[in-house]
Amino acid sequence: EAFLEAFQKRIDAEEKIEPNDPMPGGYRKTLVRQIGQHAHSEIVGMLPEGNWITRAPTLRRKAALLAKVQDEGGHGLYLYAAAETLGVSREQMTEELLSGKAKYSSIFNYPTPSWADIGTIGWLVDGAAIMNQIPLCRCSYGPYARAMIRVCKEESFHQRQGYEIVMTLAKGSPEQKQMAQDSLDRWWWPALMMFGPSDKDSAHSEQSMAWKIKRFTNDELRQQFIDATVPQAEFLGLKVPDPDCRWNKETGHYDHGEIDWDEFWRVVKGGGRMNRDRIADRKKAWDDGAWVREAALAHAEKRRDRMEAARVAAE
Amino acid sequence: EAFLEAFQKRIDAEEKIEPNDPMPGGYRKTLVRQIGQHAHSEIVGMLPEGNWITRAPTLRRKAALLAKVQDEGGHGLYLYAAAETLGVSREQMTEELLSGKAKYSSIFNYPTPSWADIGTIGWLVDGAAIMNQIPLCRCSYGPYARAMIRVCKEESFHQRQGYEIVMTLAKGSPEQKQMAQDSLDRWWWPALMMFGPSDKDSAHSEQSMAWKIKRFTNDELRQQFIDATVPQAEFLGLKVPDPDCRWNKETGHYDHGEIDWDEFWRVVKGGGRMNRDRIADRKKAWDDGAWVREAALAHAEKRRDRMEAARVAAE
Amino acid sequence: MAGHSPELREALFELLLRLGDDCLILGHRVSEWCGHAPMLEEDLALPNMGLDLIGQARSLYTYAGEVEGNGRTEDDLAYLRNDRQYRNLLLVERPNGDFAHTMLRQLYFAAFMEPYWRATCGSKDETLAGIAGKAVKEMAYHIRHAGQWVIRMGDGTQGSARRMKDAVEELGHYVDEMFGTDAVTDALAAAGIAPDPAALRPDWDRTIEMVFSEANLKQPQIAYPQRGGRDGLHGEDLGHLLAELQYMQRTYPGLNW
Amino acid sequence: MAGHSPELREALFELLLRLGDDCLILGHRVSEWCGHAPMLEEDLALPNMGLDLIGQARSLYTYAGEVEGNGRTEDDLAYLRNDRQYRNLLLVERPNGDFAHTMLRQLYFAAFMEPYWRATCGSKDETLAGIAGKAVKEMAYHIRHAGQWVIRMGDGTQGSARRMKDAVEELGHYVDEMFGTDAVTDALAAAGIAPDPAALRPDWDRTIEMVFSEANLKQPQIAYPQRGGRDGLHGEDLGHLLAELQYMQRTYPGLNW
Repeated sequence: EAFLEAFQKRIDAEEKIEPNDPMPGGYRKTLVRQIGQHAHSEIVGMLPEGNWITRAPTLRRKAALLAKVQDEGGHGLYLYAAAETLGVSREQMTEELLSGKAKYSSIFNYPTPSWADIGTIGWLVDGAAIMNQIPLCRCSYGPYARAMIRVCKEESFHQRQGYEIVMTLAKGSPEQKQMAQDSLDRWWWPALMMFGPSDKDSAHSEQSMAWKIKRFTNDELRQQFIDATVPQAEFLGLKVPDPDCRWNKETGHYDHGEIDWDEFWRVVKGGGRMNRDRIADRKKAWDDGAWVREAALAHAEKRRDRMEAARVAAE
Repeated sequence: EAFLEAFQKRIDAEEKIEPNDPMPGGYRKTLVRQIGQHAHSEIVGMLPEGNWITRAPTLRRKAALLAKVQDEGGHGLYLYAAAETLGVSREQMTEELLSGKAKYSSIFNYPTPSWADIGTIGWLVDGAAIMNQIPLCRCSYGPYARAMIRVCKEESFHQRQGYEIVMTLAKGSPEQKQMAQDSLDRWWWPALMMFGPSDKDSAHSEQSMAWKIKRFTNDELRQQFIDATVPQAEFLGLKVPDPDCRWNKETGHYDHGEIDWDEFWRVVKGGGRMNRDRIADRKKAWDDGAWVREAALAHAEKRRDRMEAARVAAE
Repeated sequence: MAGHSPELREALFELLLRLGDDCLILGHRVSEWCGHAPMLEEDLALPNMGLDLIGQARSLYTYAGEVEGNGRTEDDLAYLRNDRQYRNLLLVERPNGDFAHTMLRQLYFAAFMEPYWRATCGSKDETLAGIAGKAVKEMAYHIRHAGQWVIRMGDGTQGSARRMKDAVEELGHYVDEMFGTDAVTDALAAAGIAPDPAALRPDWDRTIEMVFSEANLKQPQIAYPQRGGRDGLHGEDLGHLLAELQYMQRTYPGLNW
Repeated sequence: MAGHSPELREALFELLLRLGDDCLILGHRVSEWCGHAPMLEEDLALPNMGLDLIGQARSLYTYAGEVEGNGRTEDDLAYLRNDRQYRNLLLVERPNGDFAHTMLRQLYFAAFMEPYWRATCGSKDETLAGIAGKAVKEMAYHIRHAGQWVIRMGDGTQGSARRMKDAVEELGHYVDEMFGTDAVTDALAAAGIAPDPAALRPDWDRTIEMVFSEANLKQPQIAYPQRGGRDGLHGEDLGHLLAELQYMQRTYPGLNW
């Protein structure tokens, strides 16, 4: 009781909670779940974009895409490290991902059939991720907040790069423009779903807000994203696939149509286009790599033994 | 002694030797080696052409190539069956192929980097094979001779088809013509080597001639091939890559330049461009397929047991 | 085709593309096994099935080109459309996986197409009826051949049974799409040109049930069946397949081969 | 490049293509691992090496285009040449195989290119010297990274040691080609523009020996080393790689991306 109150006071005073600080079980659990999910999203997120590395249309784009996918791996690494400060190992988290117990962002369960998707993912998906993540830079848990600062900086670079790809297509040949529009049509709604269920249906929101793990509601962030993105689409000469999307002078925001929450839950529950392929890919990488990880361990042990033997001999 | 003489008499009388007839050990051994080698050549020969099935430039060509590669598998099947009449199983022969103990035609150790190679293989490689095989239709060993009749019929169809592909290229755009010439440049000499070493260096020839397993010498067949093929190249407007190749009025044949026998032996001994890849491919197919073959056997046994049980129950 | 209304012609063109794409993509997948099959008999059987399918694709595309009336050939339709324009079922574009996956995919498709073509033999469109007459026999062979393998592997060793079960689990997600209906199938069914796919489900179930009962397999419950191929919404594998399939025509456009 | 004779320019153009193709193809191969590496650290390290190589390829192609003087860009050179026009070493086009193959291939190439670039830092061609100055540090990192892995796997478990040995056996066939010389390398060596590849063998042997002694590996005797890449005579894998690499440019020629 008293502990919870004192903890909440620290939070309210915007003090950072650090790994060795006492914290309520629920706080730790929420963070582990959220950071793990976030880390997994970075890792699984390498796959849809990785799909185009071997087919990127120019060397410049190929290099940029490779660098981007590498950055995502890097984000995964910081985030796993942040989760490890809460006492959960990377192996454990990986197994939870592969068994389907841990989730990752559903957006990565959509396929990337066209090059334009590489632009759209940068523009919309990284754009939405940034909206979600900027407040996390002030998250009450120190290691997470610090990881997010670094992540956000890179994500906004990716977002601009993605937008630039889409712009090149939108200003290109008719078939390129068509590619860009088709891609926007496919990704728009899934991007809006990235902010999670409507506030009225969101399970974890309230407590997370109190703990300052979260600072805005799902619907607030979604609205921010729409307000920022619709003018960008207009500037490109592309149409957001929502007939109800229009500027509302009274609210000072863009209205939007109803989100298909059945689709959202279907994908969350494993019924999306690529859920099984994504996990199968990660599982194959993990299983095929087992002998490599074992070899590295075995070698490290041999080295340690040899150094130990040398030390003993020297004494 | 007497047996060998009687056997030779049958051979000289052009009688066919059949599976259950007595035959000298050397005769059997020579045939097993030759038929096995021939069967393996058909099987390995599926790979260089198979390389273009997924990339054939039209649906008509794709279908024809698929049919051709299938025919080659079929030839392999007849030939393994002919070898089995001599008491050697397909498994045994396959293992000899995969271990490198048994040989196959060295021509298949050259790669097929271009679509034109599909035409050239039909034209030159099947053309050379036919030259080699037509006399085998009269081979003294009945099952082999009968297999060869069927094989030869299909091979000449393939040869015409290959020639037609090369003709289409030779009459096509400059880059297509260039593709055809480049392919001829790469395959000409290896095709000449298909007839084996010069008569003076050929190890197995004499006895094989006496046993009527062979009816012409390597050099005779090679000359026949050159005489048939050079005019075809000329008709296509392509140049055989041999500056010494010209019509010799006195001999009534085309002269040809020196064959690079070092290259020949290098490839025979495993040093060709594709030797290791070919065997690795076959080995992978064989190893990956082990569980399928085991399942088929296991199922056949279960069925037999069930039928047996049903029979017993009915009695 | 003579006498069809413009709307019906459009629907027929769309149907021919769908069927042609199914045949071409599955034929292509099957042909990838060439020279790599588990035994020599299958190095013959797989290309054989591939040939049947590519032959059907050729007839369907050629007729599609005629129905469309813009002079497109079978090769134009096969080689010059992109991923989003392909109309094939998701089932047929699935990677080969192991031999269990390949044979089950073949069985699933053939068990659908055999009754499909059988019904189409009585089509009011004579050209389509002609294509169906040949194809129905081929599909019956595919059912027999693939069905026998599903039985052998399902009722073979422990390992093969596990692989068969994995294949059933995996490919189950792509079954429902075969029976999907829309304005195109409705119009053609009403006009007596092509069967209503949904009506073929009992036939398909019967075939699969027969095979599965011998193979010790059960059809899984699928919570979220996958669709999208008919609208050009494909998985990520198709693009790579097309990069191979189309490379020559894309690199050297407009030549004779 | 100013001041080079026409013959020297031609040789330099050819050399730049060779080096550019080596970097692009190996970079492409390495990038195929992306998202599929045995551990997250390698999901970072492999793209990192791929990036180094693709960056080098871009500089080399761009300069090649300038030397040629026909206005060809880096993308023209990468995307619009076919298999027979590619000049890369056979080593770099070999399929990834397992992690042992991939790391050994990387070590072999980097152990050649590190002294190559080191020598090139003093090239009379300033542009090339500039490219070398950056690349030499990258290749030193590749040697360290790949070398450590070769040691870990060679001196790891029994299984990993067997895989490392297989890789050594397999890739040994493609080593000699790196040190091959011809009129092009002779002319450029004589002009002080690029090193004589044959002269780098002792350096390479020293690096490999150092790694192999810790990795319990031995260099195999190779009876028939393979060559041909420099003359555009490639194995069958390169064509499939190019079908992917070039698909977009071949399908949509002449557009900006």
